[in-house]
Amino acid sequence: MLYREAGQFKASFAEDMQIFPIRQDRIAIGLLLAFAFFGIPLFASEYWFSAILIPFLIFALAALGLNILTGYCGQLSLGTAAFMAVGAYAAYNFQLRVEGIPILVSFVLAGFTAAAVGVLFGLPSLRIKGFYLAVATLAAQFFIVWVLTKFPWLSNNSSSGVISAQKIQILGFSFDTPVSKYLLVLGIVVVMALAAKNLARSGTGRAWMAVRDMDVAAQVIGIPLMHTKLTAFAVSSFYCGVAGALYAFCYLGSVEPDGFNLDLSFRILFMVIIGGVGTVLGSFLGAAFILLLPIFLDNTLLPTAHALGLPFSNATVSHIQFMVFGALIMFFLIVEPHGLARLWQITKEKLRLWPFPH
Amino acid sequence: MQFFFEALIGGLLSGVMYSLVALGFVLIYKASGVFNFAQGAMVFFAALTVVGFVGKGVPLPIAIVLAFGAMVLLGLATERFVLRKLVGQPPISLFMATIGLTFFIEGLAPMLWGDAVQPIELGIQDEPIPWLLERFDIVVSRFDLVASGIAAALVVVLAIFFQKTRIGRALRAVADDHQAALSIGIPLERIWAIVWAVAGFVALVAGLLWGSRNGVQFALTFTALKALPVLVLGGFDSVAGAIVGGLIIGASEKLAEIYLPPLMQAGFGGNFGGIEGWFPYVLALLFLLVRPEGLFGERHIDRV
Amino acid sequence: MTMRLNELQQVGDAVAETAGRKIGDVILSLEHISLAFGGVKALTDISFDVREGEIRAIIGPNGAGKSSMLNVINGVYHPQEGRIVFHGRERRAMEPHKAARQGIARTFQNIALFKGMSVLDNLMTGRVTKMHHGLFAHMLGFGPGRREELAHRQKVEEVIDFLEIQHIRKTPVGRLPYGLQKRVELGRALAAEPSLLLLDEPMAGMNVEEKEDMCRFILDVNDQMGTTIVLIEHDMGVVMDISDRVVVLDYGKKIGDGVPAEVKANPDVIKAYLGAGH
Amino acid sequence: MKRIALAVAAAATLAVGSIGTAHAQAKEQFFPILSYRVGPYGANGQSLFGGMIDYLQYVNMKGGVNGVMMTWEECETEYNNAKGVECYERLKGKAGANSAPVFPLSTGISYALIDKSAADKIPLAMVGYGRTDAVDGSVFPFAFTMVGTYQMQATAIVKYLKDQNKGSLAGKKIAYMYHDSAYGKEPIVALEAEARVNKFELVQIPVAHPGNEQGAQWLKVRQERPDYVIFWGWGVMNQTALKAAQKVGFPREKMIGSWWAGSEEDTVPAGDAAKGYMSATWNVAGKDVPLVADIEKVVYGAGKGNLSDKSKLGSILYNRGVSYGVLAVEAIRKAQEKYGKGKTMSGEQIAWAMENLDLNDAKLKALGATGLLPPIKTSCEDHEGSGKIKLQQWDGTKWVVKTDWIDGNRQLVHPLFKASAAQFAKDKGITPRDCKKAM
Amino acid sequence: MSNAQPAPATERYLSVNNIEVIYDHVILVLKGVSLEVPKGRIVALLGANGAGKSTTLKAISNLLGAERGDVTKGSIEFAGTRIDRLTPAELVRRGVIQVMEGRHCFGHLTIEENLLTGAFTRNGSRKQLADKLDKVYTYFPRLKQRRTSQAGYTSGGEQQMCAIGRALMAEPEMILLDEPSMGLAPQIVEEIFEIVRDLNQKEGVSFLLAEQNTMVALRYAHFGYILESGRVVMEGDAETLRNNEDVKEFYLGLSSTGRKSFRDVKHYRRRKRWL
Repeated sequence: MLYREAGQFKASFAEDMQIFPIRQDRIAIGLLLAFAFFGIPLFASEYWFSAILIPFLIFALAALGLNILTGYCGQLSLGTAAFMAVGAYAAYNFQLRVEGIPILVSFVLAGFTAAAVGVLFGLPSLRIKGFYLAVATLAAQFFIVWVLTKFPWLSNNSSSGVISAQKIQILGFSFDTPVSKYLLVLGIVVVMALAAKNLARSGTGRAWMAVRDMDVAAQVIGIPLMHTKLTAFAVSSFYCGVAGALYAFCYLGSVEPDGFNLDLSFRILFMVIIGGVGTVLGSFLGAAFILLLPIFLDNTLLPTAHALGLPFSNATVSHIQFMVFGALIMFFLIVEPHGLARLWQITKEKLRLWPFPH
Repeated sequence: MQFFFEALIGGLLSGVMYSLVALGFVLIYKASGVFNFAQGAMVFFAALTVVGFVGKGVPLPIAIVLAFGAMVLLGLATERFVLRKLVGQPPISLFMATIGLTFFIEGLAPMLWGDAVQPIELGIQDEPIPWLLERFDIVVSRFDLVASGIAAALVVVLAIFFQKTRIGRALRAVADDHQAALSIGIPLERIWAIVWAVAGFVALVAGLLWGSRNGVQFALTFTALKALPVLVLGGFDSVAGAIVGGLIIGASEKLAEIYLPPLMQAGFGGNFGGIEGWFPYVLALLFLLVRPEGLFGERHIDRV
Repeated sequence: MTMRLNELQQVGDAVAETAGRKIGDVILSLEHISLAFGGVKALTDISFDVREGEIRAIIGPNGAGKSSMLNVINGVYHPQEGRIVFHGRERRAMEPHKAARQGIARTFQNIALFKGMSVLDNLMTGRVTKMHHGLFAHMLGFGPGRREELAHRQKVEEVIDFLEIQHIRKTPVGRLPYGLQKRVELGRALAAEPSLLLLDEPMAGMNVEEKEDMCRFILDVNDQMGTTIVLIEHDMGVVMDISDRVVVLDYGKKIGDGVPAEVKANPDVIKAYLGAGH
Repeated sequence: MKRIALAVAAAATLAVGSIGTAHAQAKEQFFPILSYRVGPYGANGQSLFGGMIDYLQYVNMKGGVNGVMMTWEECETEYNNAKGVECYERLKGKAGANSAPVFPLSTGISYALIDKSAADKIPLAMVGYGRTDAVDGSVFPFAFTMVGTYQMQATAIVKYLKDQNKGSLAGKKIAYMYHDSAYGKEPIVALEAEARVNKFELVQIPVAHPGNEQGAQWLKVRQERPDYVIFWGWGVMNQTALKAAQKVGFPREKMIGSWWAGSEEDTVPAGDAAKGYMSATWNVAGKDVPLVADIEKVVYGAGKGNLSDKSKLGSILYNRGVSYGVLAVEAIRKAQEKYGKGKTMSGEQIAWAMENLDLNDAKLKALGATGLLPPIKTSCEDHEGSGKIKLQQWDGTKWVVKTDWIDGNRQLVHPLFKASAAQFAKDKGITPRDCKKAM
Repeated sequence: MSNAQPAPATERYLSVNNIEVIYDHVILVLKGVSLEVPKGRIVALLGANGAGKSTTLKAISNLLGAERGDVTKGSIEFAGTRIDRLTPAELVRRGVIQVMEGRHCFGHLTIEENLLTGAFTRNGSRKQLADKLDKVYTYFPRLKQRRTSQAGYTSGGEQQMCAIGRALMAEPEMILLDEPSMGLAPQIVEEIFEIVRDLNQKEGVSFLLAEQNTMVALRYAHFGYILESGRVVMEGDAETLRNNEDVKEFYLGLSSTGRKSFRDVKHYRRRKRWL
């Protein structure tokens, strides 16, 4: 009964085209944001900030970036981690080499750097489609990481190629505690998520989706293919780049090129697929799921095994964790190939129809 | 010049090893349109099962047969519990499911057989053929030659299977259109079970050869990464492409690794080796720009 | 057989009627167009023109090159020979999106809607050539980008009203029945306010009732907005009733051109396409 | 119904709440163990962590450290930096202020934990890996690059080669083949310096991760025909290199691996190809180390062993794991000597002990650990404390130690650390401690 | 004009009893459809797009699974046994085969290979297979000309023939034919329907035919059902349907004065009586 649209009439197109047209959604989002900004800092532990919330937000941002490319524009990419690496190393170098540059400016410039690299590697998409493109994006994945390893200038000649992120200061305030880092990341992610949502429901987003759904038809109604695809690559890489910068500055603190490996790209792709292709919400749900699932398994499997008296060694538990993770991924794809966001949507639809089944 | 040929031959021969893994991908893609990322994990699983049985005192040939049985079981289970339920889903969902499968196998295999890095002795010496070494001062490994022979034989058999047999035709039909294949009474389940069994067999062969070279261990799953550019170059659905692509990638990456870094060093200074990780991919990418469906891939038939 | 004759009679009447409508000068002319795919000839030396405000039908058997012809007109295919003059401007090869900007819109034989989007969004994409704000304006969610969006929404709503699809505005097009999808696709083309509308079998797979609706829409577009229409259609009833002039293609060659009655009596056309029954 | 089950599963996952509170009670010392038992290096992890945990178990069965019992919890990192950080944060919560040293056993994870561990005052033990400039304790009070750094190891190998060639390497050609990552790149700077000093030619041959294909690299070796190959591999790269060396006919006796490229896991799978191969190490293999023999008797005798595959007992990596345990436990013992016997030590107290550790031959002998570790004496200026290696050779079935301790080139290497640490301090705005006052 | 003799519905052959189909657990598409196909007859299933014709056929041939559809109520019988739970392969073996809407030929296979795949469920000798091919080629001489072309490069008409020929290779007793006329030129449509009639008369194959083109369908079918929004709204033999006023107006486009021009259609029209 709570989730009813009935009685909410739209008197103008502007009202109909709000970012969250249903009143209940607006209230829920407002409450959620208030809770995230003011509630969580009150009682979450350091572990929650450093090991769960911050990486969750950063991964969600990266997943959002990939979702723009894959979900909205239909270009499958396996090189997300590399674009994150570009962002991380760019932010580091801007901080290092430009005297007195504000950190937020560095982040934005890092995003732009990643966007430029993204456009470069997006060029093949004009001719290649589908899995061929996906494999081609692996070229970006391996090549970028290699470049970061091979040009010592990029890591300020550190013998190991590892960079240590500089301190974060904005207007004299140091972001060095987990809470402050969390709030910084949260702020950036919220702004960027809103921007993504706006993009998705504007002409740009429609052009992306048109190209995704049927590129010939898109061209025929006047959407320039090259411009649209490259914009998607640019925006997507921008998001990934900022995520990479945050990954280095607010999460790990120091990163090496090898850390941005294919594995990370896959994890982010998982987030997009499990969360829901082509939805902003899905990126968040997916990130939460893929990040928390292993932790959850970690925390439950061993105690469960002990409780049941199973003679499992630690190694066996780790193996089982791998298996369960893989199996759950398959399970989710089978039960809801459109991801968690769709599940949520179906739930909402059921709520709307409740108590009738159809 | 002699060195160039040595590098070329070495490259071609290691290319064959890539082809072997790529072949497994092609089989499954061709027959079910599934881009099976788990092929690398299957190579690992197959090889580990062989050494597992050998470790339990089973003679090698029997262990190989048992491992083949295990691969068939794995294929059947995959079909039964995963693919069958994903009929008609977009390719990306199937692709992701195979990544899930990869994780599953990566956990399952060592749980069954342990994590130890183990050798397989196939009884083929991985040493230079003395005659060539003395006569031309060229190093060619006997092992590599045998491996290429096996790969070539596999390809011939598979090509005949696909083109000439009733099942082969049905496999290609399924690859084209699941729904239509279903509608004319081709049982998808059986076809897929067969394909996965065959792919399992190819994985087993690849696993034995790679395993006897590098030791049977988790890293066998990385062989998949070597196979991907081969696939792109050769075309996802071409058995011949897997072979030719493998040869091209193998040869060019070896030559590039030897001849490119000095050039780059001259340009930028520093040390630029270790380009093998990306070179095949960039090569494949550049190639694609010229021919988007790969060397032998079937052109997508598209009517507006 | 009697019914068929009767039919012919009526068609003749229909042609006569069109005389009263405003048909202007030639706006599109195709001259000696030849198109081949890897050696296979799809179109051979085809010339015809389209006059402003008319409904021009292209008919012919399957594989005759009708769709290729439309694809040449709006730039999807680039002919190897010949020239295209549209509104006095000559071109041979052109990107489809540029053709769209010149005022050519089109629908497809196998519905080419954007399946993942709602009806409204599909129609809004039709406005793309008229919208000017970019990425950064869109990101904001307020300001000029938003205002532009609202203005265009107004236009799109007019199309929605015209096609009577208000009730499905927010429905994802993938969920719509075929007939409605066809209508939405027409709507997307109309939203672009084209001067030349290319329709590729707009009535394929429809029953009579739906065909009647579709004819009404096409005629209204033609009458009220003065849009020139090039139409591929198999239903001879429809073609004979609503088109002003007909081009007949067979195996990539033009075998007939003229008003419907003429074409229908053309022995080549009967042999290649219509069959003795018609 | 499936959907509901799914929703519940998702909700449950999202609601991971079982993150415990401080764990340390009196008389217990908690070890956060960031282990990896799956993935490409899982086989190595099994032996390493098996050895370390077996030793902790052994200490407990012998009555603990002055009655304080060792407790531990493992968290699987999969050798993945992000997961490593999560594990650290999680186990840190369980350890509270009284954490035993953390051994991340991965260079990448070590780097990610440097800042965090300093902020948390938890000693970070990077024994034989990790951030090498943490040798300078004035900048890195909580990070301990103990026993040896890659640079010291590399120079020690050069020293060995020099001894083999009657004291001069002039005119020789040495190839350095390495895993193209932080791990493989660290020694380059030291080797380049050595090449200048000793007038040998250094050829660098990087191998792209994971290194399961080295045809080109070994052809290059064949082309360059170096006198020696110094080899810095890890995981599958090692076996592949041995096989590839055989294929091009490079003598294995002239191939010297790092201590991460010299275990049974590397040589056994390579079969005959490994025979004659040399590598650096700081611990011997085998069960004839008294301590290892005793662990087998006491721990495995009681059925409390950690290894699932007992044949690994006494392997190089297992024994190395035991040496980790010895280092950690001795640090705790030392801390108790200063801050109170029979008490649980805080991270800070243990860090002090690690900085003032003095494990001489006599002490090692008393522990039964002769051969497991070189003598170590750490200080604020020198968190390394040793920098010595032995060289061992694979005889086809086992590792045989060939040399006594060989010292790295401290005069050459340590100033490099100093400079690098100073740069780090500058970047991070850290004021280095004054080591004179550190005691 | 009327070539089909109205045949008395004697033997119940295929019968669909009150089935309900739900897609995606939410969308109700068929709301209780019942129909029968007597042996040796051509039965047309008529109706607008989205009325549920395809869904009905797929429910019978059990191809709904891939589209996340489910038969939630009712039963389907063929030759006296329930077939609702049989796999498509099993159904084909029993003689029921569907030719899907939009042809669905295997684009990368040649025409001949396409036909051969049709015989998958029939284990026969090489000779038998060759004979069957010959038979298909006698019905579809065009296919013989194009036997070595990749199906993806053939015309729509040829593809439709290929799809029907492919089904014939499975030696069916009953073919579920979905929209055979879609997107085809009038001449080709006639050609295909002629073949359908031939097959029906010479080979005794029964057809259940979903078709938009009511005019053609009622010319060739013996019996017809009209489906609207997931319900059967009318049924009867072809003659009866052809003469029904509503069918005439809404499905055949005929008014009382004969054929009306598409130009004269108005936006408003009278309501159908059956609604």
